[in-house]
Amino acid sequence: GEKKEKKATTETAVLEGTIKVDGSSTVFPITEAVAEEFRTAQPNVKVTIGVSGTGGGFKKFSRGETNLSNASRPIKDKEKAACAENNINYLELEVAYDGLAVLINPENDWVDNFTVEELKKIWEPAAQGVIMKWNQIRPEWPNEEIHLFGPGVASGTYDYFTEAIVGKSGSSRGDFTASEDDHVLVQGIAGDKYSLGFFGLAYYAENKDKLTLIGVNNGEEVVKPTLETVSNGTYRPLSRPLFIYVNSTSVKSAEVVEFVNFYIDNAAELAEDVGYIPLPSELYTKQKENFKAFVESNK
Amino acid sequence: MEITMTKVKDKKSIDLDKVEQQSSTDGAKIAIKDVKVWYGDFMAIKGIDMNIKPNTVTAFIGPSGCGKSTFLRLFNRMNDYVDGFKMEGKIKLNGTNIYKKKVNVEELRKEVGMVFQKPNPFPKSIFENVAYGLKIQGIKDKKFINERVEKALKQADLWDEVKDNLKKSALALSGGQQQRLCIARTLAVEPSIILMDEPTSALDPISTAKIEDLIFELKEKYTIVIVTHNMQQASRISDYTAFFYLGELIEFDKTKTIFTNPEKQQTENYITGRFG
Amino acid sequence: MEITMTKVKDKKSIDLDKVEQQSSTDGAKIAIKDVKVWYGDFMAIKGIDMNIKPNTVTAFIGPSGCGKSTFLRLFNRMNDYVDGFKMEGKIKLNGTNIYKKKVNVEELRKEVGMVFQKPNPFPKSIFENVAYGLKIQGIKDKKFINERVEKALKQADLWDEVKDNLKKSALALSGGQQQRLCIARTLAVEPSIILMDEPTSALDPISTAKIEDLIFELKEKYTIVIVTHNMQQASRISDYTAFFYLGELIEFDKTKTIFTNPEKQQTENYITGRFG
Amino acid sequence: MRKIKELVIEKSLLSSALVTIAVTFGIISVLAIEAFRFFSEVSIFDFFTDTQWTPLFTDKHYGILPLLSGTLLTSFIAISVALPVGLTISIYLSEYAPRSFRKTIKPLLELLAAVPTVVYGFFALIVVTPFLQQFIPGLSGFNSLSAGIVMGIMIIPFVSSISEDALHAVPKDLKEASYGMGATKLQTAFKVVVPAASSGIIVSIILAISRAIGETMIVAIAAGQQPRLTLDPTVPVETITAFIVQVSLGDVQHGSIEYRTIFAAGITLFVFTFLLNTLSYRIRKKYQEKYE
Amino acid sequence: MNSIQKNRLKDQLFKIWGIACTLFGLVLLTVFIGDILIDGIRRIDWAFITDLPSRKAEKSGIYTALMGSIWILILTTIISFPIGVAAGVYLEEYSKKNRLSALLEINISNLAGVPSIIYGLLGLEVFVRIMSLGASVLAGALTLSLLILPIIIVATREAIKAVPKSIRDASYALGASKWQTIWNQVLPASGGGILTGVILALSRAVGETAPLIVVGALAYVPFAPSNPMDEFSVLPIQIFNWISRPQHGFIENAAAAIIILLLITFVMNGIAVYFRNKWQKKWK
Ligand SMILES: Nc1ncnc2c1ncn2[C@@H]1O[C@H](COP(=O)(O)OP(=O)(O)OP(=O)(O)O)[C@@H](O)[C@H]1O
Ligand SMILES: Nc1ncnc2c1ncn2[C@@H]1O[C@H](COP(=O)(O)OP(=O)(O)OP(=O)(O)O)[C@@H](O)[C@H]1O
Ligand SMILES: [Mg+2]
Ligand SMILES: [Mg+2]
Ligand SMILES: O=P([O-])([O-])[O-]
Repeated sequence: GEKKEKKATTETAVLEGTIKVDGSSTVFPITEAVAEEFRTAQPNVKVTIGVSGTGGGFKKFSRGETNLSNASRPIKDKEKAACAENNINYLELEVAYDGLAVLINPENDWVDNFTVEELKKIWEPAAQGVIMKWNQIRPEWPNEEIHLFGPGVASGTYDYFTEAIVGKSGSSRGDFTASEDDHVLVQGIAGDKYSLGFFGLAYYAENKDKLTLIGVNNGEEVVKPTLETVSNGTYRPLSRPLFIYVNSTSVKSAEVVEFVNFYIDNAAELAEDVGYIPLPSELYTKQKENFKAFVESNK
Repeated sequence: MEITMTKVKDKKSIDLDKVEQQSSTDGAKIAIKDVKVWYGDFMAIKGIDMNIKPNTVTAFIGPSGCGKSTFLRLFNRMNDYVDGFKMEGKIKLNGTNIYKKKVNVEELRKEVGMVFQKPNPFPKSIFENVAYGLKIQGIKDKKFINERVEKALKQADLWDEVKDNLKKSALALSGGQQQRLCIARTLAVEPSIILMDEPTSALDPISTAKIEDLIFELKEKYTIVIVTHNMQQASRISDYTAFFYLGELIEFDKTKTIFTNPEKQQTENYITGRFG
Repeated sequence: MEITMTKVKDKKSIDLDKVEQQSSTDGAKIAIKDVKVWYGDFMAIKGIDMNIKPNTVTAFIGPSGCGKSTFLRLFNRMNDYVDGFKMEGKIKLNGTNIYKKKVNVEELRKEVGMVFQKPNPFPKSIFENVAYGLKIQGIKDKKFINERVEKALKQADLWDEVKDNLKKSALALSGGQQQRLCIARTLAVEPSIILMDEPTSALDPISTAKIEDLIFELKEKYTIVIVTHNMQQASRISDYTAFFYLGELIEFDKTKTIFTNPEKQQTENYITGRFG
Repeated sequence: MRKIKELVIEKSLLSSALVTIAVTFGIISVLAIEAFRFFSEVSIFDFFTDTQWTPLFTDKHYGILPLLSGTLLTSFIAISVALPVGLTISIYLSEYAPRSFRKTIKPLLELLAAVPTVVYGFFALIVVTPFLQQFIPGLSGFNSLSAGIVMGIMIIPFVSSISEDALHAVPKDLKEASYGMGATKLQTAFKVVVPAASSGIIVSIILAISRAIGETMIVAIAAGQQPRLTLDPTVPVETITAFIVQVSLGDVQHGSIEYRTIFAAGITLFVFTFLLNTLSYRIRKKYQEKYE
Repeated sequence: MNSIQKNRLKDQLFKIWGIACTLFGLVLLTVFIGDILIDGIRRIDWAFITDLPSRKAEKSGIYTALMGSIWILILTTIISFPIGVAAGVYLEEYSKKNRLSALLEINISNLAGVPSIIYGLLGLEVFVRIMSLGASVLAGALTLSLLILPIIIVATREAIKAVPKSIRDASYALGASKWQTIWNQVLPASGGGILTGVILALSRAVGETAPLIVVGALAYVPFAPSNPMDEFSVLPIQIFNWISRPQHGFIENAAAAIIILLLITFVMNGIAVYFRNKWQKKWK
């Protein structure tokens, strides 16, 4: 298709090919938005995006099955080792910030905020089969069964939350509704008065009318995650950066390079569009430089 | 006017409607007046008049498909459930038109029993088969039922063969025994008319002979109408014979006359086996 | 030894096996020797010997289920596909045992045609029905096929009624016409024997008479074996009659003898309609 | 020549038929091999006695009971809906309804079984649950009640069609014998026809149960995804099938324990349905012989 | 009231209850379809059919899923039809009553009752992994082919069984071989019935979700497959994906896609019923 006329806005040729992305469901909306906009620029490049969770994504990434991996936490040592084993070199690119939202049903009128300790008490492994009722958290809360919803174990969100709250990544009780699909969580919480759950802020942004966002007491004050509190770091400990990872073999193909550049160029706008917090603009410039160097070194 | 129920214990025939009776033909048990039957668009019975006398055996003969079964089954309204069935004309039982709106069909069928071509015992015990008709009526009296069952089995000439095995499944009986059981089952509700549709055509010669003897005995008390494809059988057991062809009653007369001196050529052709 | 194929164009009977022929009984077209048939465990034919003469009509009579059809269908091995079918004994056609391993069954069936109880035309045109047997053999010659179809339809006395409508569906014909079509279809492959299993039992008197006439004509050229439940028919059209009962051949003789002076009591009982 | 052609044709047809054996063999060996690997890591005793199912978490428990209870609970609710309704329909259609009505209604009812299950899932989640929440205040957004009810509606035709076929197959002369003695349709239906068709009816029920146990999308969408050992129909549960879907939606890498859990769950499901299917086949064979 | 009148009354009451039950399912189906129509019909336009998936509900269409479904349908037909019909013919016309035929019979009856998700597991291990087809259209179609194979076989057998024996007898009696009889008489005569069964089986395949999820069909595939090795999505998975999104826009999309999916299944069922009626008439 290179005979077709060039687009006025870009200097690149019309490209073809397939780009496979998998990984974090938190990052999915950003990548989805980027892919969708990219379609207008490069209609013949096919981008497929899976949502296996950050961990699941890295597994595929380390086997060389995907070009890009969405991640809501940095790569772990174990995953690094897996990549090394398969001779996969990669570059980490930060694309946006996110806050982990703690949510309840709008009909829930007794909760105003949680302390980090309370969240730990609810979610730690020892709570399994023990902390079953609301009034076990604060005695004045109702004597009703508590229904918990959270992302599945392959998700970066789960890793991040358990790390930040329980203290050990991947360690939590097992008797809650765990889904890689955050929409399931939204629905579960929205349909159940005695529910409690957590997931990426963006999914709250899309469902403000169905869910109530709860502030977290970080020891000094009660903070709710917002654009401001996340980017300035006061929403502790539940805010974090989001990443995409790209591997060295992929940047040999022009369409991947084009796509990643497009991604970085548009991340700020699109991230905000789908409910995330953009990085400061100088950070994006830096990412772009890093990427350029990475591409050069892998020519 | 409704056919009122007779107490089950004392056998009586359906109440006669005095007025209508006067117009019915010389004491006929069943009087058929200009009856036509359709199945959908197909006309199966094309206008038949006939009077059947009480305590006689009347045989219906004719080639396959001529409407014998259809006609027979009019007498206890067994065609009612057939899809597309439509009928015109009158059939009077003891002077009462059984196709009147108000007639209670279940009542009628107790009065007019039926025995079918293939023995069709229920997959239950011998006793349950014979008692079925009584239980259906809501009769609970054990002793009464026992008596009735015994009596019916005796009448059907089966009692001696089964009296020690009343609990045995009816399906374990031989074909001939099954057919006699079906007759017993019919007799147990004490009808006054018994319709039989080729009752021996699935049986061996010995069973056939037994049933023919039985019919001969039953004639004393019951009015019997029998469809048969075996002309020798018709000539042996019946008093009157009706020959049907393509939905029409070609000839109806004393059996002797039909077999020795039929009026119509068609009848003769059939009797002598020119077709069928 | 195999039944060798005869050229289709000149009708010939199956080659005789010289040696076996000598032992076969006085020029019988079909010689049956101690034949027994089982369906699973049930013994349907209990050891029958019989010789059928060429260019005669032989009728099989007997009550339902006695094995007439089973026996008839042995002659063209139509029972072969029946589940649980097992047979013992010999059946020689022109001296050749047709139950030998090497016998080509398709070939045999061209030699021994068959007409069934219910007319069973294929759901195709009249022409296609008659031409079917030829096309099956791989014959493509249009002219030849046309001639054969015409000839067969003429022989079956149907040509005049259908010659202008050969493309019409065979299912649109009347029952009698359909049955004659089935006969024509059989004749088209030029067999030497024709088996008929109650060919008129589903037909009206006029069609029946037509087919009986036809059988009479065909006898000149063909050997015909016919099963019938109509004893008058047997006596009208057959030269020989065989009476079967419960899988046994009770009596086999000239038709006249069977109907006027049977040897066995059972035969007489049946002929006179004591049962069946 | 012709003989050879016939033989070649027969053999190739036979090999097509043998594909089905290969499929069964494939299913059993795939499930068995992976399940065997699973049970080399997990004790089979724990599998059947542990009351928790948390194979994806750090504190791993491999007790199938919560998934089983979820499966049986939703199936039980479904059968409680489908059985009375389906049976009544079958009796009505075979004994009462005019033929023309029966002929139009039967394909329409079968349409109920033709609707893709994902659509029923939508129905259960978006329509039935909110509707039931008006009457049952404590009803969770995901629950076994509405999933079970909707599944019951879906399997009505399984019960009604097969039962109706069985009722219909009862020889007409048996019914006529009963009518001939003055029985009403209802009496004939319950005293003669239903008993005579009982094996067919039982087959229909077993097949419906088997179908309910194996049903996936309705429960995956509407019953929740939380393994929970409970008989409470108002709270979220997870069925065996829903668990397989849940895991499949993420990445399942061959050789991982997650991969094996779905096969272990799968073989449990397979064994259940296999037993039910075999039972129904046996019964069906028996009654077919009776009437043939 | 005597016992006969009582019995009659019971009879009437049961009749009413029977009608109520019969209509229960249908009324629910109607309510439900009505509900979906209200939710979704406004969303359906040409763009909805031709649009690629998007993060915005209003811009999102079913193009890729629809194409995926069509690919699946075609490949599944090509694979399952010949095998299924051949197996049906074998079982009905050739197999003798022996161990093998008994085994085949019970085996097929069992396969018909195996939950669809188990076929998914089979496909995952055999097609996706061992045969390395990946989560491709071909792997999906193979999986669904195995799933509907028993249905096609059973339907073929039923149709063949309905061909009167007399037709076969007539053909054999004229010297036709077995295969000639099957090819010239049995198959043409049972064609309508076989077709009915195949269409019904395919309509089942079009609606299947679970096995394809297990095999790995993707939620976000913004292009239609162009060859059998491409990744794909299908309508039911697209619906599943949309249902699980809570925004009302996507629920509307799901309803609209359901309308399309139902339309496809109902049309297929309608065609099947039409063939069945036409074919049944022929043999009455
Ligand atoms: N339920 C039905 N629907 C349509 N047509 C029917 C029905 N029952 C019978 N007929 C037709 O009505 C005609 C008379 O049938 P009927 O059964 O009364 O004949 P029959 O004299 O008893 O024959 P057979 O000796 O074979 O029992 C036949 O042409 C038959 O095809
Ligand atoms: N395919 C079969 N399998 C088992 N038994 C069979 C089969 N065909 C016939 N029979 C039995 O073999 C016996 C002879 O049957 P056959 O059909 O030859 O009798 P028939 O004399 O032709 O009877 P009809 O006059 O009723 O045609 C019967 O008892 C029948 O039940
Ligand atoms: Mg009759
Ligand atoms: Mg016969
Ligand atoms: O972003 P996650 O899907 O890995 O939670």
